[in-house]
Amino acid sequence: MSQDQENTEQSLFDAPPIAEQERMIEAMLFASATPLDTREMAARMPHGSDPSEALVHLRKRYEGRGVNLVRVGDGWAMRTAPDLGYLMRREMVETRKLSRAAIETLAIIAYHQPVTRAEIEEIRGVSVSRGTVDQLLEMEWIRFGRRKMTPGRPVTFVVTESFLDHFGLESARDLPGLKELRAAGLLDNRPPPGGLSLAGEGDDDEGAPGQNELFED
Amino acid sequence: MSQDQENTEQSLFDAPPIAEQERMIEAMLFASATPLDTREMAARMPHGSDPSEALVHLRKRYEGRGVNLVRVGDGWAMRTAPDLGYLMRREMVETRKLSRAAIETLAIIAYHQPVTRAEIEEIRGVSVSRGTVDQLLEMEWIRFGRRKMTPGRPVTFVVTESFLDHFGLESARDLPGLKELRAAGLLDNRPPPGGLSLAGEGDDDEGAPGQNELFED
Amino acid sequence: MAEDEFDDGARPVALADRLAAEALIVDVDGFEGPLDLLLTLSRTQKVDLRRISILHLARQYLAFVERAKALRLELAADYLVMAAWLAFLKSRLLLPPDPSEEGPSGADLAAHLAFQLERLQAMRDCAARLMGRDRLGRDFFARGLPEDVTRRRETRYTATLLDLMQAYARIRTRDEFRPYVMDRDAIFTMEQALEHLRGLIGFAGTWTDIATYLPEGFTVDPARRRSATASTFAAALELVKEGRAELRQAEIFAPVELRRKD
Repeated sequence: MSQDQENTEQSLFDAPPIAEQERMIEAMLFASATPLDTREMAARMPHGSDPSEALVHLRKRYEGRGVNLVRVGDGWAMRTAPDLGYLMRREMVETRKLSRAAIETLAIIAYHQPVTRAEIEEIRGVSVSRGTVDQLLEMEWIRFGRRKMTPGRPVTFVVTESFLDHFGLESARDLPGLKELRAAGLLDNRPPPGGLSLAGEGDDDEGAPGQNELFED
Repeated sequence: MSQDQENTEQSLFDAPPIAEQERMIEAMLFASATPLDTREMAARMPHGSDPSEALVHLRKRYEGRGVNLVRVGDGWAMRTAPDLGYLMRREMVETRKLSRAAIETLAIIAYHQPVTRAEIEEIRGVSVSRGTVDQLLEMEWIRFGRRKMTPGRPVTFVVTESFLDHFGLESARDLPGLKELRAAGLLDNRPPPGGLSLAGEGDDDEGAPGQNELFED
Repeated sequence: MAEDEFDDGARPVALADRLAAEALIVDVDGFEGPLDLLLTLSRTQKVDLRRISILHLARQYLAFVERAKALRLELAADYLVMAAWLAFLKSRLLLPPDPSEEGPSGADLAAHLAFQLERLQAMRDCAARLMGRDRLGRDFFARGLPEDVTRRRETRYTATLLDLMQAYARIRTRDEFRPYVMDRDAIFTMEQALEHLRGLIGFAGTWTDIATYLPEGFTVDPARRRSATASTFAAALELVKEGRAELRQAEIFAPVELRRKD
């Protein structure tokens, strides 16, 4: 404020001291919704003011602060320091159960990997939407395996390490077979048809062509 | 900054150094158009941060600058220095012109809060129109306070944080002339002698704990 | 507003009072009730409100009401109530106090009225001071470009091993048990087919194989496909019967084709 003193001794029409000009541009830049260029600032300041010089001081003053003076196009604006952006965000993590389509697709991939999309559809009896596969890929629970050596060389899907992590499995081979699932009461408790043996039950895994290829890559 | 030194020597999970906390609250307060209280700030800052301490430093830093850190009720806000208002003509917002009745009602609520409608009418000597109260409520300058413990349990009105913000008041205690008015007994709830009342409604407050409640919230 | 009119009526001069009263009558709508009027009248006394003569004020007010009556002006009831009360107060103030009389003395009542006037004036002064303060958006400003706190919603999907195994079991056992339960999963009923076709027929401008109308989920499994084919065919016949569609088949075993009938 000693600068003020000096100034008042000069003519009334002199430009305000630079410290005062700095205050002015600080207030204007703070209150403005858009960046201001030096011409606009000068037009609003007392005659003889030099916003460019004041800007140099102000920029220095805000160096390393929580808010910085930045150049935006031809203008200047105050902006939150980039490293503090996280304070302006409130993250909300929401856990949601995986959809039935997704969990079924995932289960088929886990039990039959490597498996093509056509095979998944064949097993589920319905087509598999792109979104379902994308979701599982994005969650990094499945990934692309090697292409099948069949006509069209379709891509295959396999489960990932993070899938095993999430489900607490050492390997996909540890997944219980149908027989075990039934023994554990995990199957729908529809009674098996009297006398009729459950064709193919439990064999699924053994005989499946996929099983040998499991984790080959 | 010696405090920083101390801090970094402690565990990684300690609060950030105070200088860093100051940057954080600076960024948050700059980014917000409305006042933030310390609880809101702390919730967004790393665990263990103490916005109150950082606020003391920040307030000092902005003393005499073009933008100041001001206290608004329980909150804090950055506001341009009042002497620079002329530079911001472009940002000026046209406030709706308030009627004389609205202005007086507002003043009575501010100085007598918490105050019932009957008390306002007693002071003004006329009934308070619904529109006047609605307008003040809509502008968010007043809100309902708690009910009075008098017969009928009438609702009371109090002024809001936006009221304080708008008029640049730290708290309702800083209302101009409040102390003098109180000393002169003009904020007393003085029942008319012999229960006679001009407005006829002044009896509501008789025996009310009224003035003791002043500014309790 | 009426203040100027009182400037020359220095002391209680009856004439000046009457002139003032007339001026006030013209403005009666401009007053916010009797208390406001009393406050305005009190300004003629040019003294501190604390030393105001309530007796004189009562006289002024009553003169005002008399003038209003003489001019046949309608005065709101509260003005008349105040007039009656002030007349009562005036008599109390003028007569020597009667010790046997109950209730507050004239002096007490006058003091309270003076208090009310002073309090109202104080509130008006406060209102003026308040409105004269530096104000947000006029004298000082908030951040012009506030950055709102953005709420980013992140969804994390979960499933348990049990979910996974049950899902697999569900798929693998679905076909096995079908013959033994009243499971209508594989049946696409005529009603369903009709509803399905009605929803699609609007788009069938050209001849289209009815096989392409089979619903999703009924095209792979042979049993389901069979059911859906039959019901879709029957539904197509129904639409033809309703006159909404046409059917054709080029030769035996050729695709049956359906088209919207306009």
